[in-house]
Parts: sequence; C-alpha cells; structure tokens
Amino acid sequence: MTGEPVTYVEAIRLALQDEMRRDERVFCLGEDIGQYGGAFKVTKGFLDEFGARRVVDTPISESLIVGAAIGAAIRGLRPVAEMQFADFVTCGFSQLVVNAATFHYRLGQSVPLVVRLPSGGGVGGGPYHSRNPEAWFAQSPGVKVLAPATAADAFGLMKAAIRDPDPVVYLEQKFLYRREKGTLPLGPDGDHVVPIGSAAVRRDGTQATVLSYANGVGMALEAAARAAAEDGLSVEVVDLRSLVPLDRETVIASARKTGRVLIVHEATLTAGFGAELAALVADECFEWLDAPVWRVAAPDAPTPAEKNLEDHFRPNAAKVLGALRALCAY
Amino acid sequence: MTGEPVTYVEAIRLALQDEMRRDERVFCLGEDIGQYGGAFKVTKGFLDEFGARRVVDTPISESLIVGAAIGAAIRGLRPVAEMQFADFVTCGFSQLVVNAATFHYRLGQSVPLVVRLPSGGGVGGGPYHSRNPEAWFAQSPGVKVLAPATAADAFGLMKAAIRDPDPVVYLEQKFLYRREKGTLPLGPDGDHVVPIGSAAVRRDGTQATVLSYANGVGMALEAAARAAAEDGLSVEVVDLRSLVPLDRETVIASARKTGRVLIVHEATLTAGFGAELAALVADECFEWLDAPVWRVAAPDAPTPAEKNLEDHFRPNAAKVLGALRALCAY
Amino acid sequence: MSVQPSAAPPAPGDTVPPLGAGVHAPPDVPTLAGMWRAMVLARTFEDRVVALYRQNRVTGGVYTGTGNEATSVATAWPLAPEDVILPLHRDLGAHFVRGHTPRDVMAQVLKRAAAQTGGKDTGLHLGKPGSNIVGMISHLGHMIPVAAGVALAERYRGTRGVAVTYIGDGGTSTGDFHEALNFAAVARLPLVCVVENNQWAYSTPNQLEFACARLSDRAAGYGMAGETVDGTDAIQVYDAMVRALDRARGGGGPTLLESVTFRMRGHAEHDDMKYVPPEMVAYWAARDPIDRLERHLDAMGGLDADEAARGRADAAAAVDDAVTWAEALPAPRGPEAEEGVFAYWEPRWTAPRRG
Amino acid sequence: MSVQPSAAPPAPGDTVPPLGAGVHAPPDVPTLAGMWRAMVLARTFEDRVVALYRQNRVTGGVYTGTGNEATSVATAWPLAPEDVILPLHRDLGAHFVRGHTPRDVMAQVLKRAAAQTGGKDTGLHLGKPGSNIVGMISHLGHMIPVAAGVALAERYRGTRGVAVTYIGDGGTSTGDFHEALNFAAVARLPLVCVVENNQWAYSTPNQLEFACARLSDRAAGYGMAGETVDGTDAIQVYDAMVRALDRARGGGGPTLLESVTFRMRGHAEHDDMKYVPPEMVAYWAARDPIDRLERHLDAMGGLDADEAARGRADAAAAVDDAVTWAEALPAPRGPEAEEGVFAYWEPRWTAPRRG
Ligand SMILES: Cc1ncc(C[n+]2csc(CCOP(=O)(O)OP(=O)(O)O)c2C)c(N)n1
Ligand SMILES: Cc1ncc(C[n+]2csc(CCOP(=O)(O)OP(=O)(O)O)c2C)c(N)n1
Ligand SMILES: [Mg+2]
Ligand SMILES: [Mg+2]
Repeated sequence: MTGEPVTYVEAIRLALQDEMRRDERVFCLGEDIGQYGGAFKVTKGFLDEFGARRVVDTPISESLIVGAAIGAAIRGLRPVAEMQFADFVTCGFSQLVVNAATFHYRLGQSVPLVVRLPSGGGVGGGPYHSRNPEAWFAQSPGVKVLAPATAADAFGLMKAAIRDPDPVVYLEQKFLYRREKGTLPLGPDGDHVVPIGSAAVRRDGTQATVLSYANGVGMALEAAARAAAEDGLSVEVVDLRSLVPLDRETVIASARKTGRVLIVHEATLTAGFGAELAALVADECFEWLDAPVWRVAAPDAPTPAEKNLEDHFRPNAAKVLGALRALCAY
Repeated sequence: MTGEPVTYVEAIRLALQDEMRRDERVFCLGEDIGQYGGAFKVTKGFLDEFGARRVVDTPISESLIVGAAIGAAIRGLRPVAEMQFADFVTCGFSQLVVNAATFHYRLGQSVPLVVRLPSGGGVGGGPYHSRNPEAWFAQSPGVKVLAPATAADAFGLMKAAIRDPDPVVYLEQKFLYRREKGTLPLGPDGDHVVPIGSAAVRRDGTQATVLSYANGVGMALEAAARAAAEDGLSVEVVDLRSLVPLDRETVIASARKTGRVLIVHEATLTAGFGAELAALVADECFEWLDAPVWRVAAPDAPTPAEKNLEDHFRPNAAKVLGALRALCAY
Repeated sequence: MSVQPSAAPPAPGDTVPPLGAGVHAPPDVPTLAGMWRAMVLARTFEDRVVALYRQNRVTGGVYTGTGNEATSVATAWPLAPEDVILPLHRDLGAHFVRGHTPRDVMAQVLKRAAAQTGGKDTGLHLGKPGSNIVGMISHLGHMIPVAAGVALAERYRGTRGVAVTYIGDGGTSTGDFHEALNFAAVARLPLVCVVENNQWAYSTPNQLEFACARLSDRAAGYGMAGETVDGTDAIQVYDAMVRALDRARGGGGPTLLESVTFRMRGHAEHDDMKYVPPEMVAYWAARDPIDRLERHLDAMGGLDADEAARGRADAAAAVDDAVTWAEALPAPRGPEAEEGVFAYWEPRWTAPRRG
Repeated sequence: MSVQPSAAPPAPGDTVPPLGAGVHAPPDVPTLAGMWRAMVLARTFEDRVVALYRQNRVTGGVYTGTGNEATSVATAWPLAPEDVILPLHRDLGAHFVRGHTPRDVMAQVLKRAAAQTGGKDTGLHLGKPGSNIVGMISHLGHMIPVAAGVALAERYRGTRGVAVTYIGDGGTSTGDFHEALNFAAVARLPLVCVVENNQWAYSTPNQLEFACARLSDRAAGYGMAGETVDGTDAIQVYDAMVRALDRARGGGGPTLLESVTFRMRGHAEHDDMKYVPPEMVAYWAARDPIDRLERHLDAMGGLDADEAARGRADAAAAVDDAVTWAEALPAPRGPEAEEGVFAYWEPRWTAPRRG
C-alpha cells in the first residue's frame, strides 16, 4: 500500500499509462483521445508522452474502431479502444461479438484487445448516455466482461485486461469516476494486477448475501451497513468485479453460507446479468436457500434524463435496504 | 381448423401475404426479397403480387434496413424487415435497441415495425449463420421478442407482430422451416392471430415443467413423451412463444404446480434467456420448488459448423431427457 | 464558393464576400428578414440557455448552434408543409422555423413534466408524433436511415413530402451515413441531407475526420447531387436548398448539401475549446452568419438599426416568456420513469419490484 | 477500360479486347504463366468441390470464385512476403498464391478435425495465426476495418507490409466499408481494398446496389486513389495492383481498386441464378479470365496447347491428391465444439452441464 488515494478515473488513467510505458505494443485509439485527452480525460497527456503513433484519434466510426483494434491485435499489438460512451458500442457491437469474439474459437488466433466503456447512469445522461451493456456481452461467447467498483480494482483490472490474450470489455462507471477513491496497493515494482475471474468479498456476513458489481457495490455496502446498524443484520457483500469469467465458487460459497441472496445491479431487470446470477444460485444453492432469490435492478425502460425520474429509476441503497429487510424477514 | 397442414416457413409467408393484402400500409424490405423471394423464399411471388413499391430490395445495409423501417413506421406504414440471417442483425443492432426501442418512451411515438430473424442452428450454418439473438433483445427495453415453435403460431404471431404498435423482433427458426408442419386454425375470415404475451401449455404434466420456446419446444416434447413412456414421468411442457412480453402467470402456475423446473433453449447458456426464466422461478416459486432449477442450453461458444461438433453443441431431446430424469430423481 | 478549411490558417486581410454571391434569384427582403428573425431567436434562446446553465438553472450537456443559424434556418425556411425534417443538436433554428415555440423547447431544456419528452430525454431531442418534425437521438448517423425511411414512406403514401436531415462533419464518418445515402441514391428518394461542416467534431478537426477536399465530393460516389455552400451566407444556403428540394420533389433523387461554417462555441458548455486556434475563431467571428445577414439587409434597406434592435428585443421577450413559463412548470415526479416504454403493454407482464 | 455494366445488355458483336490494353510494362511471360497456373488450380479445385457437393461429399454452402480468378490471383501475385492479405469467399486464387495448399483448403472444405478451423468454421474462412493470411468471417464489410487495423499495425511495427483486402460489389454498401476506407484515407494507411464487382450480390444486380457509375468513384469522396480495371484481364489487374502497392509502401495511402468481372456460377451452389439474363452469361463467357490469359500466353509463345494441357493435368493431380488426403482425415469427434473459445480460460469458470 503506497501513495495517496486516487480517484477511480485516475486509477484507470494510471494503469493505462503504466502499461503503455511497460509495453511498447500497447496503444490507444478512439474519438477525441489525443490532444483533448478523451471525453473523460482518461488519456490526458498521453499524446504528449506517447505521440500520435500510440494515441490514435479516429473519426466517429465505432465499428472501425473495434475492427481496427482486432486487426492490430492479431498483428501482435495490444490495442485499448475507447468508446466515448458505452452507449455507442452498439455501433461497434457486431465487430465485437461476431468478429473479435470468434477468432480464437475458429482459428486459435488470440485477439488481445480492450474496449473501454464509460457506462452507467446516475449522472443525468439520459437514454443515450447511460447504458449498462454488460448482459449483451455476457450473452456473446468469446468476450470477457469486467466491471470494477473500486479505484484499486479499476487499476488492477485494467492491467489484467491489457495483458489478457482475449477480447475484454471493460466497463468503467461514470458515476464512480470522481466519487470513488482509493489507495492503489502497488507492489515494489509499481504494479498491481487483479486477476480476472475472481470476486471480492467486500463485507463479511452470515444472514444474507448481496451479489453485485460496479455501481451496485456501493449501494450494497451502504445498505449492508445500515442493515447492521439499524436492524442488526449481518449481510455479506460480494463484488463480482469480473462477470465473464465469473467466480462461481465465491458466489456459491457465500450463497450457501447465508442462505439468502439479493442481487443488485444498475442495469435493467429483464435478462440483465442478475438473471444469470439468480440462475446460478437457483441451480447450485437450492438446498441452502431459506428464501427466494431477489433482484434489485432498474425497471425495463431506457434511462430517463431528469433527476426525479432517474432517482426513481435507478436502484439505490434505500431500495437495496428495503429488499434486504424483506428478504431477511422471509 | 381448415385446410391442409403447411410448413412453418409457408405459414410465415402466408401470414405476411395476408397482412399485405388486408393492409395497404404493410410492406417488406430487405436483401434479395424481390424477384428472388428472399434467401428462404418467404417473399416468393410477392414482387409479382405487390410490386416493387411494397417489396423493397435493399443493398447490403442492415443498419439502413432497420433505420428505414423506423422512418417508415413513424410515418404511418407497417414495415416488415427481413434480415437474411439473424446473425446479421448485429449490423442493425444499434438502430433496433437504441433508436426503435426508445421512440415511444421519450416521445410517445409508436414504431410499429417487425424485424424477421431467420435464427438458430441445426442446419450446419456455422458460427455466422446460426445465431440465437433473443437475449440481446430481451435486455433491450422497448423491443418485443417473439419466438414461435409451430406453424400455427408462426402464422398467428406474425399477424400479431405486424398489427402490434411496437418494434417486434420475430425469431423464425431455420431448423423448423420445413421440418415443422401444422394446420392453420383459421377463422371464417381466414384470420388467426396469436396474442403476444401468452404462452401455450403444449403438454400437461404434474411432476416437472419444461419451459422452452422455438427449437427447444420440439426437444422438450420429445423428451417428455419418452419420459412418460420409458419412466412413467408426467412432464408439463410450456411453450413461451413470446419472450418479451412474457406470460409470467402461465410460467409461475406451471412451476408451482409441478415443483420441478427445467429450462431448455438452443441459445448459449450464460446470460441466455433461460437465465431470466430461472430468475423468475427462483423469485416467484421458491416455496413450491422441490429441486433446483436447471437449464439445458448450448455451451458458451460460437456455433460450430461440422455435424459432429454441432450435434455435440446443440441441446437435443436426449439431453433434455437426461436432465429431466435427474431432476425428477432429485 | 470560398471557405476557410480548418487545416490552413486564414490569410490576414481575407475579406468577407458579399452575401449571396453567384445566386441568381435571391429570396426577397421579407423572406430574408424573416430568416434573420428566426436566426436571432435561435441565438438569443441559446445564449439564454448558456446563462441559465452557468446559474445551474439548466443541468446536463448544453449544445448550441451558434454559428450554425444560417444553415439551420435557411434550410428549413423553404420547406413545404408536407416536408418532414429531422434536425440535429445544432438546429434549434430549424425547430423554430418548423413550428416549435420557445416555450416548447425551454420546457424540454428544463426537463419539465409537460415537455414533449416529459424530462425523459434531453436537449433538442424533440418532435411530436403526428408532426412533421422527428426527434433526434444522440447516436450520430442514426437519423439518416430514418430519414431515408421517411422519404420512402412519403413517396409510398403519395404525399409530395421531402425528408430533410442533418449531420455534422464528424457524423459523416459513421456507417449509417453511407448506408442511408447509398440507398437513397439507388431508390432516388426525395431526401436532402445537409452536412453542417462546422470544422470540428468535438475536439477533432476536419483533417482528422476526412481526407477529401469537400464533403460534397462524396455525392458522386453515391450517384447523387452534391454541393458545398458557405454556411454563413443565408442566401447561398437558401438557394441551394431550394434547388435540392425541387430536385427531390421532381423525382431527381437525393442531394448532399454541405454547408461550411464554424462552431462558434465549445462542443458543449463544459468545453473550453482550447484546441481551437485563436486565428480560426477570429476568422469566423468576422463571418457570423447573423451579422452578415443583418448587414446585407441593412444595405438593401430591409432592416435598419431600429428594426434590428426591435427584432432583438422581440426575441428576448419571447425567450423571457419561455423561461418564466417553463421554470414555473412542475418537474416530473418520478414514477413516470417506468411508463410508456411500449405503445401497448399489460401490467401483468411486468415483474414486481423488489426493494 | 471497357466493361459491360449489368444494366445494359451487351451489344451483339461486341469484341473482346486484347489483354493488357494500355499497360505500359506488362509482367513477363513466366509471371503470366505462373498466374495462369494458379488460376487454373483455383478453377479446378472449385469445380471439384462442386462435383463433391453434388455427390453429397461436401455439405453446406459452396461458394466459388469462377470468373474471379484473374482478380484473386493477379492481386495476390505482386505482394511482398511481409504483406498481409484478407481474402473473401471468392478468393481461393489468392489463398493459393499466398501459400495455402489444396490440402489445406480441402481439409477445411470437408470440415476435417485437422483443418485449420477443425470443422468449426466453413469454406474459405481460413488463415493461420502468425501467417500473413487473415481468415474472413461471413459478415460482409467486417474485414475492412480489420484490414485497416492490420495496416496500422504494420506501420506501427515498422514492417513495410501492406494490408490487402477484398469486398464484393454488394459489400460496398455496408457501413464498415465506409468507416474503414475513410479512416484509411485520413491515416494514409498502407492498404489496398479490392472491390470485386461481379455484377451481382446474391440475386441483386448492380443497379439495385449503387447508383454511381463506377465503384471507384467513391475513392474521391475518401480522398484516396481509385481505379477501375477489367477484372477478366489479369494483366490490367496485376498492373493496377503493383501501382497500388507501390503507393501504399511509398506512403501514398490507400487505394480503392475496382475489378469488374462476372460471377460465372450461382451465388452458391444451391442457386440456379435464374435471375441472370442469358445474354449476360454469354457476354461474360466470352471473357472467361482463364481463357483470355491462355490465349494471350499462347499468342506470346508462352504456353502452347501441350503446356496448357499439362498445366491442367498438374492442377487436377494436385486436387486429386487433396481430395484423397482430406477425405481420409477423421472428422472432429464432437467435444471440441466446447473448446478454444478463449485463449485463456480456467475450467472452474464453466458451469456444469445439465443433461
Ligand atoms: C455514434 C456516436 N459516437 C460518438 C458520439 C459522441 N459525440 C457526440 S457529438 C460528437 C461530435 C460530433 O461532431 P459533428 O458530427 O461534427 O457535429 P457537431 O457537434 O460539430 O455539430 C461526438 C463524437 C455520438 N453522439 N454518437
Ligand atoms: C452483413 C451481411 N449481410 C448479409 C449477408 C448475406 N450475404 C452473403 S453473400 C451476399 C451477397 C454478397 O454480394 P457481393 O458483396 O457482391 O459478393 P459476391 O458474393 O458477389 O462475391 C449476402 C447478401 C452477409 N454475409 N453479411
Ligand atoms: Mg462538427
Ligand atoms: Mg458481387
């Protein structure tokens, strides 16, 4: 543990910068990432440090961005592509789920690319700047899906993503960019890698488990703390961090231990990633369950822009707490 | 009940043709749908009957196809767009899930369009001609998702889709096109509409429920018949037909009745639509369950082309039967 | 036409040409004065929104069309009632010309419950069902296929309507631009696609977006008509638009009309546009489309200083009224967030909420 | 050049011009003879696959490049070893030129376990990791952005490699075509995009696909070099390709090279191509690229009837060998279907299978 706490967005920036310093093959591409440093300033200063060769400004062409990343990856580079907002990955969707995702399966060709997706709501972005796209990718074999909730994980998972030999979509939460802070547990070499496919138990508990990731983790932790303080409930919070691959063992162990499972995500309910988690628990933990498996998620609608609407729409700690109380009383 | 049995693909053709005859606003667009009648001949003869105004051949431009359908729909027409294979809807994905899906929410603008998706495997199509894309759309609020398994439903749901005021993706199974046959239960007016959002119990049973749709239904029925004949098991088979909206009541009633639920679909497992079904059962039927909820689905991989590979890959009646036996023995 | 490409800095002493150079039959003075008023209204409205934003009375991204008024207004002005317009985020002028009022737009900007999108959507994403204005979405390029579909539908239904849509210089790089224009050309659709080349796509200059000389050079590759006009010259824009509409209505197919201007403010109000060279700002400041039209009208005797002042005061009053009215409107309550996803839906299809 | 657009039926008595018209420095006879051999091998191979398909010894869709051999071979022939090729479904000739053997391809066509894709993928979707051939996917247009990325990577890594990719006339309507070529032009990438205009996209004729006169007309709209050549004339194709490669290697950026030919068979073998007018078939039959090159070589004294017969026999023998060898290979067993999705995966991440 060294250094000052950094924000989540700064952690992403630092990880990317450090990987670019360590590995000449790593480069970035995307819209407005050069001189401007990207819409969220993740690549700020990169053009000066690494030059236009390694910080490639592109036209507004998301399919080209992903496709070109594939081409570069199969030629031995390590592209990190930025979507200006996760929402726009729909325009590069086909390249990701059809092209990047199938190269290794059919030809044994590794495609080590990362697509950064500034995701999620809570910032008044409205229907076209708030998307949580994880479930689309989880239902697309051949793509790994990461969703860090802390600054340290944002750092360590970015590094893992870049070093991984497969296509990775990296969901970074706009809501957490500046709200979430943490110390980076750097090793003596300045490195810190969080292994892909491992969840983290953020809070130990015995009476219920909350499974979550990304923006949901903060809601879950706050709700768990209040449940402890106000209701004397002991709630475990599991931060999945990696959705594909999923750390099934940690999920199963926690669910079996507590016998009550609540799933929390900011994405919309139906066919969201929470459904997969519920299915996993319903399959693997049946005999251990003392209550139904519930999900707290956004209603099945686009994300509205106005604050009252979005507050109503988004899950939050109060909703999670309400569900936890009802679940524990079941 | 009138007439000779027709194939599933013929039922689609007849429904589309009849709607075009009844409603001047209905028209088709897509690749090779004119003189050629479409890759699967669904629009065969349409150009002669309806002319190039109502049978619009397009260039290879799936995003244009969906986008133009939106434009036509908001101007009072009823476009039915054909994707040559469901796989290529990835190229029109953004228009569907971002554009078509949000018009009504934000502006109260109805977008009555149908996108036909020749889906699924079992025909040696390989990784790029076998996609089951339903879960992507189920996780995209604003899009309705239909998946008929019989000729009569293919007919009746196509009619319902065309008359529906919302964007509908209509999954038609290439595997069933010529294998599946049935009589069309036409009324005196030659009409037959299957309401969207209603499931059908295809076989009554008391000891277990199979929830399925599309290609899975045939597997489930065959497995249920064998389970009855060979094991004396009474298995209920629910054909969902409509995934969004989902007939929750029928699902819940069957699951509560039998206490054992197996979910079957041809799509890949993780975050497939079966996860949503499992989550629904785990939430709503907890106290009635006598066994874990299981899913039989394809492994998380692209669809391989070669027969041995695809046979291994695809669910089938034997796999469903194996799971049913184990589940009933639980 | 002579426009300043973003690549080359303007030569000092470059002079601003007279308005309407090369236009044979310029619009009459009342038309020009009407357009000027619409342009002033757009500018006044957006200046006010910027002020409200700085006072935290408007939240979220604030995009303005400052510098784009000649394009948005003069392309919308010659439309027939049956024409359908699909404006973009810098086309407030077009909204006003086509019938949206300052109140309509202010309610939307303030995300009031009574706004067209009821606070669900932002900014200029407005257009009522049944009207001839289609509300944009953010994904650049996506409205061009929709416009093609609109054009198809108008022909199908036998109206004489033309579909008119807009795209930025940056947005021309999207796949949708290509798919839609190609189809429009093949089907000879009654469509006009106006490219608003304001030199920048967010922070990205023209030379990092495309390598052709003029974006209208793309028209030949689609087999459609193409033209580039000075987008700070309302007369040129108007004239080219009239020709494009005539062509579309006459069965001559679509037109790609590039209007070259400058984004006189940041991409949105959070953007200090540090990346824009000051000489470029100065060059285009001398070509403010409203000033140019005002000077022209003055020279023609169509708008003296008094009339101009009155015009500005009228605009300010209309905007004052819109702000007062809209600010007094209630915000959405919240539960509407879950409503209206589909045109037809039954409650039994919705899962109960946990938590 | 003179090519027959699909819209207008060929004038009777139209004569076939001599090969290499207008080419200043045509390739030497050994080069031409080498290309002829590769073209014959491709034709022979595909004719055999069709025969096997009719005998049910090959299953699935069978797409051939019959009529496209001059394009696929003469564009691949001048490549340097470091160049990277991304061929499409009608480019068997390019595969052979770039090192794939009839055995490689036949194992793939027969979906054998030892094939490059092990039966997982079909047809010409082959290209080994580490080789300079990238295996296509079916989604048309998708390989052009990939080619742009390859070109970017070659320059990044400081190789002198050029990326060469192919697209059909139909595939030029995809958004990816546009996004990739635009970026290639902006970044001046070492890329050649060969448009194989064989008059048809499945059943769709050119005039329902695009409205420009020549597809190379699009080059100007991207600010890149563009050219159209007679795709049944191996010398013209070769010559244009050499220029495009030189341009790319010399930093002159990408080229859009349209090669106009004819799809002499159905879209795939299930397709009776009833929609193709018989005159059109006849017109192009007289322009079979292999026949044309053979006559030319014969006239130059580079290939007499005996040598031609020997060449054909060699090709037949190579294909015989491939069929015998590949048919004897085992099919995949089945469980491989679940393997190899990721380059790195741990078993604990996979859910147990139910049923
Ligand atoms: C498909 C897509 N990608 C990225 C964005 C993010 N974005 C919003 S506006 C903008 C720049 C647009 O530039 P231009 O098209 O020139 O229009 P302008 O804002 O200059 O009028 C970008 C990149 C988007 N809205 N849509
Ligand atoms: C994105 C996409 N849409 C549709 C298809 C289905 N499809 C396969 S080949 C083909 C026609 C291709 O025509 P063209 O590009 O001219 O190539 P050709 O086969 O004539 O060489 C079509 C429509 C596809 N493969 N990809
Ligand atoms: Mg711009
Ligand atoms: Mg073709």
